[in-house]
Amino acid sequence: MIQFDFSTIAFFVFAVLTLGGALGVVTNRNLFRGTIWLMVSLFGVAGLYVLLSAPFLAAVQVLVYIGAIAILFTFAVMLTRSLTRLNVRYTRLWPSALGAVLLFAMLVIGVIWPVFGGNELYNQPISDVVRTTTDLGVALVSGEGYVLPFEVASILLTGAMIGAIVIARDADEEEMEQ
Amino acid sequence: MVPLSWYLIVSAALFSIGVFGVLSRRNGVAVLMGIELMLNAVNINLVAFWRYNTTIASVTEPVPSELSGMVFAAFMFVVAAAEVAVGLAIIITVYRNWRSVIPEETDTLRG
Amino acid sequence: MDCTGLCEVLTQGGTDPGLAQFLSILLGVLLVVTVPLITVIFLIWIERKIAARIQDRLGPNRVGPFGLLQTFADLIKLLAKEDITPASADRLLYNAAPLLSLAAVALIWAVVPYTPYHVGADLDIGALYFVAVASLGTLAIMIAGWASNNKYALLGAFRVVALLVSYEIPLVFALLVPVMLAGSMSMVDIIHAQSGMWFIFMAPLAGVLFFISSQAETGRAPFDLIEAESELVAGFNIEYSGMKFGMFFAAEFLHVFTNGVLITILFLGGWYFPGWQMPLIAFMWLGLKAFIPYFISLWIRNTVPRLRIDQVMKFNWFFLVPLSIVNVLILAFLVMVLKEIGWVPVDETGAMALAQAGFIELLPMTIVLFISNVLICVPIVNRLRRMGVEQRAAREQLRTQRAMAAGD
Amino acid sequence: MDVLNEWAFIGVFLVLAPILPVLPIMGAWLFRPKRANVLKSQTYECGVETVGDTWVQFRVQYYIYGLIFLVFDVEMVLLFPWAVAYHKLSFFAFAAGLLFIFLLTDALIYAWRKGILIWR
Repeated sequence: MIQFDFSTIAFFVFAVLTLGGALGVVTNRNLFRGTIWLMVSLFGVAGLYVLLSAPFLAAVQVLVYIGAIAILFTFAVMLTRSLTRLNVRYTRLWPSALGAVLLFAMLVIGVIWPVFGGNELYNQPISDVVRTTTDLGVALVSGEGYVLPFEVASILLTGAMIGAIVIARDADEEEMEQ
Repeated sequence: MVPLSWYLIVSAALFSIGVFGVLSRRNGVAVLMGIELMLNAVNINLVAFWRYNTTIASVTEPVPSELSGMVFAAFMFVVAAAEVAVGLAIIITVYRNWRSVIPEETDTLRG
Repeated sequence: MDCTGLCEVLTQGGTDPGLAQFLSILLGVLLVVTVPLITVIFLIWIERKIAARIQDRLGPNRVGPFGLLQTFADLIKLLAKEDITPASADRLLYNAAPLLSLAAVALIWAVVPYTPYHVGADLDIGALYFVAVASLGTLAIMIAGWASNNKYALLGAFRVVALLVSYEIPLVFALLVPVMLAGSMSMVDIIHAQSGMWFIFMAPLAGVLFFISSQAETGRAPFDLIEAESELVAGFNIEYSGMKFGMFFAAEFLHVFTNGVLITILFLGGWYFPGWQMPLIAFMWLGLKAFIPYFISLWIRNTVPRLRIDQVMKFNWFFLVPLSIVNVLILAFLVMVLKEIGWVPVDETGAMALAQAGFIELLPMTIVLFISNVLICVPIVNRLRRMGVEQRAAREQLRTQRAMAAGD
Repeated sequence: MDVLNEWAFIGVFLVLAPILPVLPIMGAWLFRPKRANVLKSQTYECGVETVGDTWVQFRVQYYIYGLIFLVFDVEMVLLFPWAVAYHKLSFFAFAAGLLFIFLLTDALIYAWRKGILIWR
């Protein structure tokens, strides 16, 4: 059976944070609080990354989500202020709840448990060797690695930034005219 | 050590909650939050499979493919950020034009 | 897991290994977390003294010798202050924000290497860790502003967050430079890489950029829009009173000194005292050097007037951000070229390794990088001066025109 | 495993760091006067009655700053590994990094020329 060491306890803590936060996001009426719950959830995900020996991703998760995306969400919530107090929270509440539960059951019973559950192969990582950020950097910009996606990511970001500015600026100019 | 399946279960649960959020919420921003949850569930899966399933050829000389999980997760951040940036910009603009953030109500383009 | 020091002693004493390890970690954390919390009490005194001297005053001098106990008196006063939570506030978030604000700064100290042998946690992503943790502080301000349910608080929080977020870009770009030179994000490795030469000599521009943007991150003058008293009543913490206000206050004071320590580690060689590696000397040496950026920060704070928000934003987006990007690119290019020529010390695999080189070996590389930095600065400073002169002339012209119009 | 040991430290720190500031607040709770009244707990606006909604409508400008920051922050996700690995990379990698930053600066130059970055 599984022995209860640090990493197991930590796993449960972070799993609870992740799922609890996620439930907070989908049930909260107040969108600002929803954003905070989202951050709790994503913080839990960062903890899971640490347990999976990807601390770089964990730091990036905190940096990008809590540092930037949370701020963006709160700005958006304030910019569309009526959002903070909604009378109608859900449409199709029960069908979608049922759908989500069915999806989860299907994933666990249909895929995860039969394929990975009893399999001794997946109880431990195959190797104790942990790849560092340096290796990641080498892989990202080496010719036989991921240099093309690396540049494409830059183009995607540029496109997203210009696109979002163009879209948001329209609203800004209308505001100025009024 | 925690077995791989536990991570997968957490990830599946997170994904389902995200799906629930996307389907049930009326609000554009809340829908985007649900999408974020789903993207993160996918990311957990990517990293977990990478950690438990990668055969490491040699300790000192890493082959790029041995980092696939981390690299994919890093690119997921880029995608998530782009999605949030554009998605929220659209919601803000829609709100300014229609005074509403409920996706079903902004159907001017419908024929 | 390894088990050394206290953990080993406890295990030999018959304690369960897991528990012993947990206890030793807990003790370590308590030690590390008390250092900043004790420091902040004296920092407040030091800062008030320095500010007083700059403004030609005496500063606190009544309570205790040289007013040393003034902070404790203030603490007791704060304890006895009524703590009002506005009726319309979001109670949970309202109370959580000051805690998060102080915790965000205290958490940075977990990766600070105090001496060669004492470091809280030597994370191999240390540099990124502290940026990530510091961003929690930004969120805390946002939460405080929103949860107060006050127009001015929210408006203040919005402005501050826009400011902090903007200045984080040059901060992170400047941070890339020591990381690139050291080839690691671990704070310990970055210090070791400076054993031959401090990074401030190799990349003075990055150091200055880091200093300026970290000054903005703390919200101190000339970037003190956080409490632009004349414009925003008091900024995001307007509704806070008593000890909770004290928490924001302490976080700010601590943040300034933390930045000093970070600059010391990243650019001024950390605890690395030439010759000696005694823990106590190393610790003092770190503190002594951390005092240099700290003092400059206070000096600026007490002598420079506050800028308007549009000026602050313009300074960042049209000056700091482009400069920091160009700086990183030029440094990367020069390092690559110097490596080709063979002026950069390399290890047996051909990778750059500054930690293994001495002062003399690093000298040619340092001189080239230093000169390149100066060369970047010269046209920029010239341009700035020209812009300043033009603006002053335009204002002068406007004034004479007005005077003429009034004369008619 | 010893990597996780370092992180156990961070984990304990993470729990303790918010708890320690609670202590003085708790201490204050013991000493401070607790005489709340309706006037005191009103929103603080210099004694004037609050006019209108608290959540006043904000300018899109704030969002645009946040947006540009987000893009640069995400750029860091890919640039930090590049910088960390830089000491063992070749000239090709420098070119890749240069192109990467150059492409992103495009967007910044666009925003610059459109005058979006000027605070109004």
